[in-house]
Formats: sequence, C-alpha cells, structure tokens
Amino acid sequence: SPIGLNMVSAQSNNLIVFVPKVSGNAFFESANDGAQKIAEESGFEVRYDGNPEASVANQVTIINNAIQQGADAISVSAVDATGLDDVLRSAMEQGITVTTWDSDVSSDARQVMVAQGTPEQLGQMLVEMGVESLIDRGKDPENDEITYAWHYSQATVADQNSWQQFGEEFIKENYPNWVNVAPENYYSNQNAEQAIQVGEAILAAHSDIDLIICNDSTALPGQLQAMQNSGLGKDDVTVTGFASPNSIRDYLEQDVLYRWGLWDVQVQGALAVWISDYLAQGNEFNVGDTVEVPGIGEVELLNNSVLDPNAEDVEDKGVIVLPERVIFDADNVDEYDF
Amino acid sequence: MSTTSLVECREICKSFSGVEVLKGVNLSLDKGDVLAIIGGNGAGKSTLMKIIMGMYSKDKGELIIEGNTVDVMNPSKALKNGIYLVPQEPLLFPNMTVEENIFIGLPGNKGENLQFLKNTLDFLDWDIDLDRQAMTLSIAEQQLVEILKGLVRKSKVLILDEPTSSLTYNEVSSLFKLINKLREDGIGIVYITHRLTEVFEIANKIVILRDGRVTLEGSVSEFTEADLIKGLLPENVEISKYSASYDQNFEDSEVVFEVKNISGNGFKDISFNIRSGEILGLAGVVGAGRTEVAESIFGRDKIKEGNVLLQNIDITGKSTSEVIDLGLNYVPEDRFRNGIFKIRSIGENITASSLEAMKGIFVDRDVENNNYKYFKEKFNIVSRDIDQEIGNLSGGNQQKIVISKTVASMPRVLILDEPTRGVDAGAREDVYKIITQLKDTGVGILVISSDMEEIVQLSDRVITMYRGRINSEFVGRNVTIDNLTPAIFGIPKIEVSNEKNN
Amino acid sequence: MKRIIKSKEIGALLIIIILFGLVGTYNSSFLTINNIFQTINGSVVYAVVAIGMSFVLFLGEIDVSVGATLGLAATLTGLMVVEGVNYYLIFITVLALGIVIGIINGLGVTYLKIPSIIMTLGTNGIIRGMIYVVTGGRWVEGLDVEFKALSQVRIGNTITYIYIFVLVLALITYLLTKYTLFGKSFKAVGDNEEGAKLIGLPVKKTKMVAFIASGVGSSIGGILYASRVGFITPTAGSGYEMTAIAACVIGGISLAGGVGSVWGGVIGAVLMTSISRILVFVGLPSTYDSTITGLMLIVIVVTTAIVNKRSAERIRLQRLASRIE
Amino acid sequence: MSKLKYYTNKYRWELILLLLLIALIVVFGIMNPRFLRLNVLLGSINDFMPINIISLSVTFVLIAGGMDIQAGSIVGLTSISVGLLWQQFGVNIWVASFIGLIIGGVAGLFSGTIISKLDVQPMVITLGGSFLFSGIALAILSLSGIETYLGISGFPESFTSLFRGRVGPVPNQAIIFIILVIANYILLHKTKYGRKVFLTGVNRSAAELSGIKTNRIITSTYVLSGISAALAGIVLTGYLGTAKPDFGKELTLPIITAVVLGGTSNTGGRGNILGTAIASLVIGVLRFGLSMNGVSTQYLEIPVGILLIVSLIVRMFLDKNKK
Ligand SMILES: Nc1ncnc2c1ncn2[C@@H]1O[C@H](COP(=O)(O)OP(=O)(O)OP(=O)(O)O)[C@@H](O)[C@H]1O
Ligand SMILES: Nc1ncnc2c1ncn2[C@@H]1O[C@H](COP(=O)(O)OP(=O)(O)OP(=O)(O)O)[C@@H](O)[C@H]1O
Ligand SMILES: [Mg+2]
Ligand SMILES: [Mg+2]
Repeated sequence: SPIGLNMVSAQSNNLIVFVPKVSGNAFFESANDGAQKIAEESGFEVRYDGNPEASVANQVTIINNAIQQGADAISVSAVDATGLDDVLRSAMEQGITVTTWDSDVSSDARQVMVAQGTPEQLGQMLVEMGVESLIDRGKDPENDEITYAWHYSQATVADQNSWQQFGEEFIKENYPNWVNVAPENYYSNQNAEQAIQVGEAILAAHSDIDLIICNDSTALPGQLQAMQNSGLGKDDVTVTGFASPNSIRDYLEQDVLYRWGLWDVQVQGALAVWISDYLAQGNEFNVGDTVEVPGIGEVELLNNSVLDPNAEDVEDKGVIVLPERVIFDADNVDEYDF
Repeated sequence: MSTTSLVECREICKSFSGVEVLKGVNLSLDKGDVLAIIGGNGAGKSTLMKIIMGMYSKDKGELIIEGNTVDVMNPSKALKNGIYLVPQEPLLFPNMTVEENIFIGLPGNKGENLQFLKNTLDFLDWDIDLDRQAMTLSIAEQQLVEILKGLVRKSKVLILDEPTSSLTYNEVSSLFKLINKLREDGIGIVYITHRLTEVFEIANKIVILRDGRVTLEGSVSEFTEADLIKGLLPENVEISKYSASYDQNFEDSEVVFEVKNISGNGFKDISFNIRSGEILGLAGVVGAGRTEVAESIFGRDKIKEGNVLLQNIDITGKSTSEVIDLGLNYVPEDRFRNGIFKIRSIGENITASSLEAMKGIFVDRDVENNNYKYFKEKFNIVSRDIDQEIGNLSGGNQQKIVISKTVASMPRVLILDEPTRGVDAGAREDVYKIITQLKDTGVGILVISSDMEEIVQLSDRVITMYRGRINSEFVGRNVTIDNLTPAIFGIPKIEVSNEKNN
Repeated sequence: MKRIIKSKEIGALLIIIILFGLVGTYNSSFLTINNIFQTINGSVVYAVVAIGMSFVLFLGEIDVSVGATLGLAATLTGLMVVEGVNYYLIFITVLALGIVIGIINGLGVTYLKIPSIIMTLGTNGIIRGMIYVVTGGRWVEGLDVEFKALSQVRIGNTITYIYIFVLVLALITYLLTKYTLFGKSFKAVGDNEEGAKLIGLPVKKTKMVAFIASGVGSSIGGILYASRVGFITPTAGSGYEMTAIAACVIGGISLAGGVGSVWGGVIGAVLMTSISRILVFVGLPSTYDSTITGLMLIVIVVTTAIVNKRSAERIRLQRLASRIE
Repeated sequence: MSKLKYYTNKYRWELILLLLLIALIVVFGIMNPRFLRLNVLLGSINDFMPINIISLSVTFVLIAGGMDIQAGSIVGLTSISVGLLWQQFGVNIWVASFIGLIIGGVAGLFSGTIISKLDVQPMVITLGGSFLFSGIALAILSLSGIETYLGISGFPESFTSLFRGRVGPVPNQAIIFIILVIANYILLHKTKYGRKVFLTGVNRSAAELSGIKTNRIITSTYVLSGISAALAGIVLTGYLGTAKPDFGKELTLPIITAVVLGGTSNTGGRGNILGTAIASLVIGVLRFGLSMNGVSTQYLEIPVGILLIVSLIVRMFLDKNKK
C-alpha cells in the first residue's frame, strides 16, 4: 500500500517508553532523535526515559514506572543481559509490548530485538576497518606482524565485549601473524579524561603498536586525542572503532585516523519504536514476516539464533537486523549529522 | 588623665534563645583600673566580656568605647580600639606553633614583635617553647599562651577571663606583677575570677554579677571577703562549713583501695591506701602528675610497675569498664571534654556509667527514672525533667550530674579530680555535701584538688605530690594550708609528723 | 629546611617518586620525559579542582558539588565555543558561574548553617540536573579545533601552558595562604573557629570566599576539561569530587581542617591520575584501578595517622617523663 | 505537659516528614490516580529498597560520629560474591547469602577498625573503602575466569521469589523493610547498645571514661552498615535475578541524603531510625511520583536536592523557635 495511506491508518496514540542504557550519551540521544521523528510522523507518542547512571536497578525502576504509567509498549537497550528479564516478562504479562534495541535481554523476555548487527558482523567490521586503514598506511596486514590492542569502556558491558570476542576470533582465523599486546584489554570506564590518560599510556608503553580498536564512543575520541597529544597521526598508529560521526569528524580532518564506523542509530531508534507501536496495535508479526517501515524500507523478522546461537527459536519472537552499518571516512562523513 | 572611661556599658541586655542572661548591666573601666568581676557560674561574666569584644551582639543597651557609642561591635573593631579578651577556655589554633598562635593577626614588624614577646617572657620568667605545636600544650600552658597573646597586642583594655584557673602559684604571682606594671602604664584591666583572695590582691574595683544583674560594685577597699560572699549568694542561703572530723579513727575500717609502688607516665613510685569511709586528699600544683595517676589507675594509660588493689582484687592494667565493674569510678577534671554528654538528656548522662550493671540487653527506663529522682533530690540538682539536655544546665548542676553518674555505678572507691573546678560557691557547697554523704556510706574517696582550702576542708588525710612523686603525708590536725603549701612546691619544710599512724 | 621536610605534602611527593621509580624499573619506557610530563599534564583538571577545594578543606568543610559544577562549566564552555563566542567572554561567563555556585554554597553553609556536606550534596544534585536541562541530555560536540588545541600547547615535549597556568594559580594561592593574614585565616578558621573570631578574623567572609574559590576552581576545571576532552557529556565530572578529595587527602590536607597546603592537592592529583596509566605500563588489567586507588588512599592515611599518633604520643611521654624528678 | 504533646514535641521532625509523605502521596494521587492503587504504590518500594535498608544502618554510623560512603560499594561486592559462590563453587544459595552477609560485615569491620583505632577521618577511610571494595568486586569476578560481562544469573526460583513476591498487595520487600525498621528501632532506641552508640557519638572521651568500649561501638556501627549493605546486595541480586559487581555504586549520595533528611546529625549524637525510614520513603515516593507524572529520570536529582536543602532550612528555623 502507498506509504501515505499506511501512516494515516497507523495513527495509534500509543505511548511508547523508549529506554536507553544511560541518558546523556550522544549515541542514545541520536537514537531518540530518530524515534521522536518517526513518532511524530506516525502519530504515536515516545517518551524517552533514561537514568544518568547506567545500572540494572535504575533500568528496572524506569521500566516499573513505565508499567505503572500505563505505557503501551516499552523498548529498551538493556544494561544487563539478564537483569531485566523478570520485569520485562511481567510487563508482557500485563499486555504491554516489549522490544529491545541495541542491547538485548533473554530472547523470551521480549518480542522483538532491533539489532545493529550480529556480534559477529560488528566484531568483524571493527577488525576490517583496522585492516583497511593499515593498508592505507602502507602496511601489509596479511604478512606483517601487526601489534594491536583493544580499548573500550568496561569488562562488564555485554555488547562491546561480545564484539571484542568475535573480533578476536576473526583475527585468529584470518591474521594469525597479529599480536595482541594486551589480551586483558584496556578500559577507561566511559570517563573521557581517563580515556585520554589510558590512550596516552598505551601509546607510550607500546611505542611500536600498530592498531588500537576502540569499540566505545568515549574511548575512541579519547584515544584519538591521546594520539594528538603524543604528536601521532594516522600514518603512525592506526586507530579505529565505533563512534558517532560528529564526535570524530575533527580528528579525521586533522589526519589522526582514516575511518571509523557505526550503524545509523537514528534508523535503529526509529525502527525500534515503530515496530513497538506496530506490535502494540495488535498486529501479528512472526518469524519470516516482512513489513514496510515508512522512510526505512522493508524489514524482516529473523530467528533469535541469528544473534545468539544458544537462543531458542520461536514463532512470534525474533530479531530484526539493521540493513546496513556505515563506515565513515573523508568521502562520506559530510552526509551524516548525528 | 582624661575623664572618659575606656569602656562603659549601659544597661546591656542579652538573651540566648529566650533565656535572659544579662538583664541590664552597667559597668565602667577607667585607665589604670583593675576591675575584678566575680559571680557564680552562669552569672553572665563571660557573656558580658564577649559582648565588649564583639563576639556576641548585645540585644539592648549601649556600649561606649572611649566616649564613642558603638552600635555594632565585632572583634576586629574591638581590636582596632585596643581591646583584647583572653578567653576563659583557651582558643588556640592546635595545628599552629606557639609563635604563630601568638602573632597571627598582629600588625607591625615581626622582628620587633618577637623582641617584645621575648622581653615579656623574660619579665614573667615563664618558660615556653615557641616552636611547639599548640596541640601538644597542656591546659595550663595553653592558658599562658592565651595571656601572652593578649600582652603582645599592647591593648589599652585587657580582659582576663579566669586566667589563673589552672596556673601554678609562681605563674600567678608573676602575672600579677605584670598586671601591676600594666596598670601603671594606664592600661585598663578586667579581671574575672572565682578566687576571692585574688580580688584583694590585684584589683582596685569590683563588680559582682548574679543572675545577669550587678549586685555589688565599688572600690575593693570598701569590702571584706564576707561582703563579697554575700553579694555572690542568693538571699537567705546559709553556707555550712565542712571540715573533716579530725578525730575519726579509721584503723578498724577495711582497706578498700591499695596502691603499691606504681610507676607510669608522669609519675613514679606512688603508694597509698584508702579505707572505707575515708577521704584521702591528693594535693599538688597543676602538672604534679595527679591526673596521670588517677587516669592510669582508671585504665586510661599504662601502669609500668607496681600494683593497684581494689578490695583486694588486683586491678592493675584492667580496662576502664572492668575497673568500673569492680567498684572504682572517677570524676574527671575536664568536665566538658571528659565528663558530660552535652546534647543528651540528664537521664542518659546519669546512667552512662552503669549501663553494664543493668540486666538484659535493654535500657531499663525504671532504673533511669529512679536514679534521676534519687539524685535530683539527694544532690539538690536544679532541672526541669529527666529529658532536659544537660548542656542547658548551669556548670554546677552539670558537675553534680557527672558525680551522680559515677555514684550510680555504686562504687566502693571514688576518685574526684578537681571536683569544683569552675563551679560557683553555692554549687561548691552542694558538691562538698555530696562528698561527705558518700563518705558516710562507707565509700573510700580520693579527692584531687589544686585548691588547698578545698583539700583542707574535706580530707581526713592528705598526700602531696610534687613532680611525679609523693613527697609527704599529713593526717588529721596536721592537714593545714600552712603545712601543705610548702609540700606541694617541693619544699620539705616539715617532716612527716604523724603520731596516729604509728 | 626543617619546615620543608616536615611539611605534609612531601610524603605524597616521595610516594610519587618511589612509585614512578618502581614502575620505571619494571618498564623503562615509563620514565621518558614525554611520558612523565604527559602524566603531569593529564592531572591538570584535578589539580585545579583540588586547589579550589583545598580552601574549603582548610576550613574543615567539604564541597561535593565540584564534580557537577565542573560538568556544568564544561557544558557551558562547550556550548559557547560552538556558538563562536569570544574566548575571553567565555572565560568570564564560566568564572561567573563558578562564583555564583560558590556564593550559593557559601550562603547555605555560612548563613543558613547547613552542614557543608549536606548543602553541597543538595546543590550537587541540582547542578547535575541543570546540565540535563541545558543540554536536554545531549553531548556538546564539535568544539573548534583551535579551542581544543589551547590545552595542548607544550613547551617542547614537556609541560603544557595550561599546567603552568595552574601552577601559577597554585603558587599565588600558596603565597596568599602563607603570607597574608586573610590567606592564613582559612586554616586558622578550620583550626579553631572561635579562636579565629577572637583575633578578629572575618570568619563568615572566609567561608564565603572558600566556597567561591572552590566554585571558581571547578569552573576553571570545566573550561580546561572542555578544551582537553573536546566533547562534553552530561556526566562530565561526575565522581570528580571524590577523586579530588582523595587527591587532597593523599597530599596531606586533613578533612578536619587547618592542615596542609595547596601543593598537596596538586601532587595528590598527579598521583591519582597516574594510577590508570601505571597499570598500562606494568601490564595489569585496568580492573585493578580502583582497588589500587583505594588501597593507596587507605595505606597513606593509615601510615600518616600512625606516624602522627606515635609522634604525639612520644611528645606526651617525653613531657610527662621530664616532669618526674 | 500532656503525653500527646510530649510525644509530638519529641517526634516533631518525624511527624513533619510523615505529613510530607502523605502530602506527596495525595498530590501525586490527584495528578495520576493510578498512583494510589495499593499495588502500584506499595510495589514502588521494591525499586528503592536498597537505599532504605542501608540508610537504616548508616544512621547508626552517623550517630556514633562517623561517616560511611562505602556502603554502596559493599552492595556490589556482596552481590558478586554470592553469585560466584553459588555458580562457581556450587554453594547453596542460602548459604552463599549468609556468607555474603559475613563478607559485608568483614568489609565494615575492616574500615571500622581502622577508623576507631587510629582516629582517622571516617570520610577518608570509607572513601578508600568504596574504591577498594568496588575494585575487589571487579577483580574477583575477572579472576574467577567467567566472562565478566555475562554476569551471573539463573538463580533458583525460591531465592528470587522471596524478593519478588507479595503477600496480598504487600511486596515481600516492604515486609522486610518493616521488620528491619522495627528491629533497628529497638536496637538503637531501646537497647543498651543503642544508648552507647549515642553516647559515643556525643563525646567519645566521656563515653570511654564511663566504661563504654568506644572502639567496639564505633567499629560495630560500620559492621552493621556493612551487613545491611550486604543484605541490600542480596535483595538486589534476588530481585533482579542477576549478580553484578557494580550494583549499588550510585547509592552513596542517596543514602546520606536519606539519613540526614531523617534528622540525623552528621556530627554525631543525634538521630532517629523512624526519621530515616520515613525520609527514605519520602525520597522514593517523590522520585516515583514525579516519574509517573512524566518527569524524566535525569531531572529527578533537582527536586531531591531542593527537598534536602529546603527541609534543612525549615528544621533550622523550627529548632530556633523551639528554644
Ligand atoms: N553561646 C551561647 N548559647 C547559649 N547559651 C549561652 C551561650 N553562652 C553562654 N550561654 C549561657 O549564658 C549564661 C551565662 O554564661 P557565661 O559563660 O557568661 O557565665 P559565666 O558567668 O562566665 O560563668 P562561669 O563562671 O562558669 O564562666 C549561662 O547560662 C550559659 O549557659
Ligand atoms: N597534649 C595534651 N593533649 C590533651 N590533653 C592534655 C594534654 N596535656 C595535658 N592534657 C590534659 O590536660 C589536663 C591537665 O594536665 P596537666 O598537664 O596540667 O597536668 P595534670 O596531670 O592534670 O597534673 P595534676 O593533675 O597534678 O594537676 C589533664 O587532664 C591532661 O590529661
Ligand atoms: Mg565564664
Ligand atoms: Mg589534674
């Protein structure tokens, strides 16, 4: 059906509570921008509610409040892989639609997960961005002994760690000649100043390091600042990772890195709330079904096992994977503003 | 000399949270005056001085400094006007050295100031290490430093609020010498004290405050000691004289307390014993080590040698709570620091030392109420009810409650350290009455005091300490000020003559 | 000379030297000029916060709103830089913010007699909330490269100009607190408030100024943060209050008031920020970061306490012994 | 003076807090009637329980003249310890919980002993403790070899249901809270131990001279707060069904806020369990009510901060007029 018609019929007035892991983080705020925009166009309400401190207990509180407030759907990026299961199950029992985005809970504690990609895809993407940059720099990743390290937020964060794991596996398989100089990884606790400190220390302690991968939106700019502070550029050490284009653009312009990536988080936010509203209206949506999302396109519900091989596959619960992830570099960065 | 007074107070009133402390006080200080102010605890002496110094604001009345009315006084204004108050409780900066304490805020050339200080110290013949941290000073030394602070400021008006309460005889007499010199230089001095003898020694004018009002004023020469006492006391109160019963024989009484050759920090080779119903006085000048002896016995410090027996049980080295349990208790000399729980109720204060003696795990409110009623009546405590905060009581009543606290633990032996320090004349009599009552119930009592009159009035027998050792003992009729005074200063004038003991 | 050896901050300086020495023997690349100065330069934000806060600590008070103040200051700085506001104007505006926050804290503590930990706990929450009100929860990004570069200009490979600026600030503070009466009055009031009143020190003014100094310190810290980090999250500066307090304490400033000097805060800041760096050099996982911080804090405080207690006891015993004939 | 007047005078601040609590409930009820459903209102307790539990014991610490900013970190330490014991070592969950309580107590004992023996600033030591214990929590988790980020979950039903279930409309956690309030009230206000806590807080030296072993009293308050933090950690673990090392890290300031709002003096010697209990409810209800009425969580610090300052000013004026 024509998109315009679809939008009118979808006027639902549903209240969707959209929960980030933590408030005040550019990534989640951008997701909210996307969510709000699609909500306005489609005629449902999105209430964004996050706690400045990322903790399970805080998220449980927010979800409980959402339930009591009479929300029609809750869409959450979970701080913890299992800690929200019970509160979300009880929300579903009360007839509330539950979806997750960005970071999942147990597959039976929600209906749909809107994923930025599988951990495998993302881990691989991180490594591949590094490989491309190394090549640009004149290295030969296939044969050179590349020394590298990971630098991100914490050991306790589920998604970043799973990307690191798959990335590490990918390296072992494809680049056995690479050497991880810090198998325990470096963490900077989402503290921007600490990210710079740790970043500087990595560069000083491993003066011959080739590649630093930062799968966290605070660690990447911190590491890049550390590069600058140490007088290094993109042809000295390769740094890459995930962060929003706006936070890295300057470093690109100053030749501190070649490329970094992310997915279009605005699309992810929009998709998460739109699907939530769609389900809350009572629409059936089973594995294998597709639906046309205004402004985004057709998406398909996949089996849970796409994300987590151990998850159970059931008919009415599944995963939507974002159609694409973006690698930002000098050629395309000006097309994005978030 | 000009006719304007240095300081004049007219109808000064001041209340603290609704309680009127000063009810229209007049006072004037001229050049060359030494004005003594006496009055019971809580009469408002210190409050009045703090108003002059600008540390408190007055509610009503007029403050005139050298003929100029000052509406709002504050300490820096007072200092500019040449007024300085040596406070009753030393207010030094514990983390600064003595020198920094003396000079902080003092204008002028540092070298000259230091020279002036050294001259003053020479004149006074006081021995103080200027580099010591104030934290390590004893109360007496702190008081000396406070006085020095006042002297180097070369004030026109010097207020001394009980400066001698813990000074030695020598220190006091050199201070008096200096005061006389300052008086000749035309400085006005206010001198607050509880010791009547000092009034006659140093002051030319006197003001007595009672209950926030002036009850007597004039030239010192116009009055006798008896007049002053009358001015101090509320109408129709009789002072009963206490004196130990000279002929009481304790030989048959049980020895309840025995100290055998103990040595520790600040004392050496101390021996004495106390019998049931006996009051033993421990006399000495401040710094003789008496408090250290008492505190060590009470489990607060190490006893390095010797033994302490309480009713034949060895309590050497036992903890305070065990010692209390076994029947010894102690009334400390520093009431504010060691005696009272200022923001808690009278009831809680009284039972503080006997909690362990209550059965079970709960506080027994009945015991508490009974204790309160008993001691209120017996010790003549003036209070509203059991829940009144002790901090709101007068000093004398606080001291009675501290004693009640120790008595409530039913001690067989009680040590009282400076039991009437900073307590006014009326309450002092009550405290003496309490002590004799206890004696009559058979408690063995050790009274530590720097006040010789007190020692003489109360004690059946007295030992004196000088520089950490016992240097003499007096019994019965030999307990006189004349005998004690040389002993406490370490002058072996009189041989221990003691016909009864042998 | 004796004074210097006795001074409290020397202990922390010694610890730094020993610690750096140990790390250097383990991994010699730690002891390069570049790395040492990077470590020092990296402590600049904590240093300036600690300098401001030390005034409050001298008084025996505390200010736990510095982290939030720093965050708000950094946020405003960032917003204005993005808007292209003149740098001097930014500096003045943000300084004014610090002063206003200091005045509010100071009024609460001085005139309303609210205990400082409670007052600043309250304002901490309010200020942190304000950051969300101002930004709507968004990061402030896209600060001029030029502005960011300001904090990185170094003399050769050594110290940054902003660190020198902070050192000058510390020096001025030190001289003021050491040689002027008003400066001395901070520690004096912390040592004995009544005593300070007696000798005519302006107690209330001192308290007000201390909280203002703390506000100013953290607002300058906010500006430096914005320049150093280049993007400002709404949680910027959170937890900085505790780290700054720890830095001051490690540097020999007592929370009871009256003790220490601003240098202690500066030195403590270097020590605190060097921990996460040291872990990288010795190859320990950064999970041990806070374990080590905690242990170090406790060990230092406990050692100092034992040493102080011993020496106080020794003095007491000497005094008592000297009395006995 | 009549008995009623006596008690209203004695418990004036607690009454004011209670009225404030009722007023908040009424106002929020008018704004959003759902708020008044028993299920909803009582259910909200589950979400701020840790603060309530811990602040009851931290009241003891403050009354004894101390300060405790480490309790929050003990929550995470306990949670992860219990989780590891249960998952890695196969210890029965209840035994593990009991060991967790002991761990919390030992953590308190550690800081409490240093504070009481060495007379150091409690704020500094517990600040050190908060770094240390949260660090240890992370360290033991990473040493245990399990993937840190996966956390520990899948606890037995019997364990989780204790902290999730209800008796009628009343959540079990609310019952736990009431029991704790009563127990702590008796301990602090009726027993000899509680009396000693007060006396030690007012004047440690006088307490010592009265035969009170103040070292033990001071240490014990930190042990109590460590144990209650551990209990909070267990409650959270059960309620959320997962064990994490960073539980409780953000609780420090709210705990102190609740204790002080409840009328406990931060200089020792004054305080009341009922005050703390009601104050922690006031804060919880305020936060819950505001967010139910659409105020975003990130702004909630503002009203709490204002409440704290304003109520202290009010109390100051009340105290002034009383005398
Ligand atoms: N800051 C204050 N707040 C409340 N009450 C006070 C204050 N200062 C003094 N008082 C009260 O005022 C009264 C007078 O006290 P003040 O210290 O002036 O007596 P004093 O004559 O100096 O007694 P003492 O001989 O014991 O030194 C006392 O009842 C005291 O409790
Ligand atoms: N450095 C100090 N710190 C704390 N209190 C002290 C210090 N020095 C002395 N004191 C206390 O001050 C009081 C007075 O002590 P002082 O040195 O005058 O001798 P003293 O032992 O009391 O002598 P005596 O009892 O014979 O008069 C005592 O209670 C003592 O414990
Ligand atoms: Mg007085
Ligand atoms: Mg003595």
